Amino acid sequence: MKSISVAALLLLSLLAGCAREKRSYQDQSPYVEQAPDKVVQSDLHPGMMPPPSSYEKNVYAESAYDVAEGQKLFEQYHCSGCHFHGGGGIGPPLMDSDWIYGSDPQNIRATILEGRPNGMPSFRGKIADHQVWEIVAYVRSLSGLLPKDVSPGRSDQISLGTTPQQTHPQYEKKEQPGLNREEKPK
Amino acid sequence: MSSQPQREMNSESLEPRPRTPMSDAEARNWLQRTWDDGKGFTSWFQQVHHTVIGRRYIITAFCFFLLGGLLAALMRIQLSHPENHFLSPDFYNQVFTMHGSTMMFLFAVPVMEAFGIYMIPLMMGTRNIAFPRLNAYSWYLYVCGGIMLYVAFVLNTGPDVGWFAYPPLSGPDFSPGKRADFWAQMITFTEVAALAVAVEIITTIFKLRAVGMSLNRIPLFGWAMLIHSFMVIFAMPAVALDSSMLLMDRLISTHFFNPAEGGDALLYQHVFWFFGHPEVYIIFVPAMGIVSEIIATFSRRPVFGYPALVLALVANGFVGFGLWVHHMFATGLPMMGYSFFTAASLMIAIPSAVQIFCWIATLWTGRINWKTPLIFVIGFFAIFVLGGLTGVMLASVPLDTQVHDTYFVVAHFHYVLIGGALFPLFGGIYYWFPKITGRMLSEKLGLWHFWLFFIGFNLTFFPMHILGLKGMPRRVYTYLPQNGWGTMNFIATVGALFMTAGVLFWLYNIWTSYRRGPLAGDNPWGASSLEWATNSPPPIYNFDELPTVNSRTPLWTATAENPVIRGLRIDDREVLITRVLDAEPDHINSFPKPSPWPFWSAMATTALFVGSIFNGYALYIGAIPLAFTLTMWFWPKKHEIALEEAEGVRR
Amino acid sequence: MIRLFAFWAGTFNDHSVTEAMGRQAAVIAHEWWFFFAVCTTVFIITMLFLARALMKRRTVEDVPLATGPAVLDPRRERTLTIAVSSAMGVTVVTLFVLLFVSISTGASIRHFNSKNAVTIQVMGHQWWWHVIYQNTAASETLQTANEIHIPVGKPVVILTSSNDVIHSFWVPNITGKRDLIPGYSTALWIQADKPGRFRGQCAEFCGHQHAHMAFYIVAQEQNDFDAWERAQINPAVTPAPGSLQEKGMQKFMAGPCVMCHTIRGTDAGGAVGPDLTHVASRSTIAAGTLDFNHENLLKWVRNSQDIKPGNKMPAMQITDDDLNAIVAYLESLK
Amino acid sequence: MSASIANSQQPPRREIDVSALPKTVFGSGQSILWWGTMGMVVIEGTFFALLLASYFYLRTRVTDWPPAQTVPSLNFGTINIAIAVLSLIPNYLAKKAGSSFNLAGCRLWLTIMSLISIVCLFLRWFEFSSLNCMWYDNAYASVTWTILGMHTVHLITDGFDTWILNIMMFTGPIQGKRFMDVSENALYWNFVVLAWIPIYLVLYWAPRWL
Repeated sequence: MKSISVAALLLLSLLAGCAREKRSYQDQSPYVEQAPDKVVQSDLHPGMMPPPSSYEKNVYAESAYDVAEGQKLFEQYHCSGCHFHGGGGIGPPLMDSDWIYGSDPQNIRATILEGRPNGMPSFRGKIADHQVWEIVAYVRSLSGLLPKDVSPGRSDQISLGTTPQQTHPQYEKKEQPGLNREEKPK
Repeated sequence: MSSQPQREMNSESLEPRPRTPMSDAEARNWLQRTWDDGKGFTSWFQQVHHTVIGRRYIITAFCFFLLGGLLAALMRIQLSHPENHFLSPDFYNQVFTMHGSTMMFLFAVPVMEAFGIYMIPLMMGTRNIAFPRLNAYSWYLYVCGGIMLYVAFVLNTGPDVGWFAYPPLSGPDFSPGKRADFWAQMITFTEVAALAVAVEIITTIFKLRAVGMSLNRIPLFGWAMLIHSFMVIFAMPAVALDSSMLLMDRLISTHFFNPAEGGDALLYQHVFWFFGHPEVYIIFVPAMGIVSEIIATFSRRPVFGYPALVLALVANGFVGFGLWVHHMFATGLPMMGYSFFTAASLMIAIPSAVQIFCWIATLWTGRINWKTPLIFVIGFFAIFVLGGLTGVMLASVPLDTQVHDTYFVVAHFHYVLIGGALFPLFGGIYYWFPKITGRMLSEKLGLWHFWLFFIGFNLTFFPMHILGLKGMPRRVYTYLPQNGWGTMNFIATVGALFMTAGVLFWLYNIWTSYRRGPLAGDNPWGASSLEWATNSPPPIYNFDELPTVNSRTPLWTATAENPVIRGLRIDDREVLITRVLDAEPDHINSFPKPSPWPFWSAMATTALFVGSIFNGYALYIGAIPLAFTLTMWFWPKKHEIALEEAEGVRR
Repeated sequence: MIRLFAFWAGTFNDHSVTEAMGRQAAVIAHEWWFFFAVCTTVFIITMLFLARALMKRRTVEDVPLATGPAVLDPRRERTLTIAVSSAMGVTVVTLFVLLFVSISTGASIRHFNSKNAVTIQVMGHQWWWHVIYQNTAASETLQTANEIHIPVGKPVVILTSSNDVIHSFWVPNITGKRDLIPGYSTALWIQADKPGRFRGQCAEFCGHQHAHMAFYIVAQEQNDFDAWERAQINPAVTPAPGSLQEKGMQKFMAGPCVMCHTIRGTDAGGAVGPDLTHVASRSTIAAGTLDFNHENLLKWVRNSQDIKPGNKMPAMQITDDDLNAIVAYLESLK
Repeated sequence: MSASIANSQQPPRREIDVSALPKTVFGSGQSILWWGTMGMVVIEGTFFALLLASYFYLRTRVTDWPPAQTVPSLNFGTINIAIAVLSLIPNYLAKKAGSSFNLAGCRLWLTIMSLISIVCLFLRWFEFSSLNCMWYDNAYASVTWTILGMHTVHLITDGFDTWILNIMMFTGPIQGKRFMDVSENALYWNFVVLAWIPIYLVLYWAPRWL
């Protein structure tokens, strides 16, 4: 019986593994509409601009590799300049469950592509479409909207003394006596 | 609890200790009944005899050898010419990682232990290995670990970070997904299995030797397995710790290897090579034991310099732990320490040289019996000496900074590991196959096997020395035409073809000889050690009568004066325990009967290990079935109780 | 000696351990040939002894196995003991000689440094080399990639570091390798004794494109080096208005290129990929993978993933016109 | 048939009669169980030694130790190790009761040892909180948690073992080999306590001294 359950566990987890382990770097995705002059920031609404149909369900959110790429792009494209590592600063925090412009992948994508009032610039034409989706997936992983096995683990940098990015139960840090998160250098 | 027919029978049919006089046939019947592990599907999961488990171990290890070889062939095809697109870089990285991990963790170490499991109790003249159930458990774990790794590989989750898995590349930031987790967890599986076997072998050699086999009469393969096991015990915890730290970094966000939070990527390398260098000797020392056995048998004289050979093995064991940093010469650590490690790395050439010289001396004065096992050992000499000498080059820091992580090193360690371990192992197979199966392997096919493999090996790996000097780094999935590495690589690929053909001849030889080979008889080679003192294949109780020993070469010096052991029950699995130093009788131990619980425990362990890759809670939940199965494993058994009730507690 | 083994090399090999063009590599090459000679001798002697042992006499075909082993002759055993012991003595002495040579070689490399050396910072990235010539004045600091120019005959110190995974800096003709480990910075001294162009390659497995992470060291006479340095410090040329290059520049600045690459003197300031300010002065692109020429540039910019799968530059889907313009612009960045 | 196998037709050979040898032995290095236990002890001892070496290695990589954190508070750790060291006495008595086949003694001292293991585990719970860090804070915290966690695993396994053994002592069946188990179990607890001493010093005092 146990062997069956073990086999089932293996099978399930590893069938999921097929998507999880996909390295999609050979995907060639277009830069969304290479026409910066056409961009109008203000009158876009979430959902107004449907993504290409092939990305309806954001295949990149199923691959740990792509989410990790999203994480790196998040740093490399200086998203962390305003949002820090998800904790927020100049821009809103991304780790919590509050979403000003919606938490759907399409909403986040629209935010990245079109920008938002009060400082969020538009990246239309600057980021390859699949990279946008990778960043979307990573942003969603920050607040635990992705399954754990594709969400990135901690990264090799200062962790800001905050929680690991995984959604682990140990997040009751404040209950530990003598612990003060603010003591840590930012 | 499962019950077995013969177990019931034994507890019912308790009668006074069957003593002599009793006809040999009658005694054999009793022994057969007592030691029989049963047949059939359910019994298969309960068997505990060392020949049964040892055979499984050997077969499993060679299956992994073939898989690893297949991966090597894929790599050779990919590298046969520049800018080849046969494998994608992503797949190539998985392939070379799987090749290294398979050969190191799933083949080389287990196969040595496998021969130890099969041969050591026979050579020591006892009826089973110490802790036989642990032995069965270790095999299940080993198989589960290997299967897990290959299932992952097939599902595109094969590790792609190298068999050494250095962070940060293998860390959470640069190896997303579960690939590296499977690698690290495979380590845990094989470590637990290897450690269990090491404890069994040490105990068997120390406590289960035939009467008269004092320490200075242990066959050299016994010494080799003893040193091997001690090295396993001190080295394997290091890699278990290292892979655990890596897993924790990846899964629960610890910072062992994150320099930004006080961790250190070099810590991993230190701990890894503290295991990794002894690992080479863990693989190579048992092979030295095999070489000693074969040389003695086929030059028809005792090995020259037994004490020197034993001391050389011990020295290998000690010095092997003192040179791990020579894998890190390129990291830029302080020079002072480097000199120490250079000296230590050169020093380890001394015990190896002692062994080579003693063997040559043995051959020099022996009467040579040209048979395939010896021919493989001769091949071993040529290849291993060359590999050892390039090892001396690598010990030098300046040279190492040039050739480290190039194909020169690839050539070096294949010369050392294939030459130093695989050739003796093939020799050992030709040597012991008659003992294990009762049939001789074909000498003619053996020669084909040898020459194809020997020529193919040198064609494959000798050019790699030159490739390394010409600047070809390791672990590249391809190279540019203008680099000028094409010719040598093509030759290497052709060589790999020869090696493949050699292996096919070997497999064919095993296939036909197993079915139709000439019968071997007890001692076809006229060898001297105790495994040849019983039938081929050995009965399930190993020896009709426990042998006694009066020299280092017991079968060559046995006389009618040799005493006989009397008084062990033959209706219970009684084993004589002897003293560590002089192997005089000390006490008696009732060895366990077949049990399904090692299997279930291994399943529970597997569930726990695999589960913990995906969810930390698996550690807590998985502990429950594990604790349950282990408790059942050790729970007192009816027949033991019945026996003790019959004869009382013997103090 | 080197000429003796010239058949190994044929023509000059720009990435070979044995064809030393640098001070350090020369010392190591000497040591190599010494070790090579000693080890070859040892190998041959051992094999001769082995052959002699095997061919000495007869087989046992005529002596049945059952008659048991040879009886040992104590005198002969004593002789063997003496022979093996002397062989061991020779071995130990040889090893001491090798140890001495090794340590003295190490010492001569280690003691090689200088106060007024050229200092070059080399940072490993997945999968290219970031090269920085530090200067106290920020405007005089120059950055380039995958090509390191050094003056001939002058000590140069390479300060290594890595921002992602472990790489290893290795130019066989110049010196031995040095790992680039995150969290560590080390100094590696080199000196080229002859002018030339020497290939280096990452020697520590670093992921998908470990195979395509090469670079070149270009050793130049001091004058040439100074000229090169001056040219490199300048910001990028501005293309003439209305030219194809200018169109390319606009495309570059408006498109995704600008996210990752720096071109000094323009708005492009990304730090993910190599600095392109003087990309046209370099001889290769894609970390030593392709020669710098028009066809290769077209291929690379259009879809770098075909050439170097997994590298960080995404595939582009742009019109041929835009592509030509961008490539023309890049080619103008001398 | 080869030479060492006796043939009953031949004249009688010298016999070694082993039928009177004991089956239950307690000497150091005597029983195979002892060797098995010692094998485990050495393996785990190596593991701990390497873990502690890693601790000191990581220490050399940063300037402040513990980095930006308060030192672990001493209370629970000190109480716990005091209990552990004192438990060596009942442990010794349990071993003695085992090797003299004293069933009542085994029951008494094993019960006491079982309870002690519960107390130690209970205190260990508080020890974790008195570390003043979480494992994901930094490398110091990671290694500290891992060392204490590894040792806790040993506490749990040995405690579990003691409980099972104790239950068997009460429920029976009583076998000679159970008394050997008592002896080996005591040996293992000695190791758990002995390993604990350097761990205690490193975890609680090294941050104060280094």
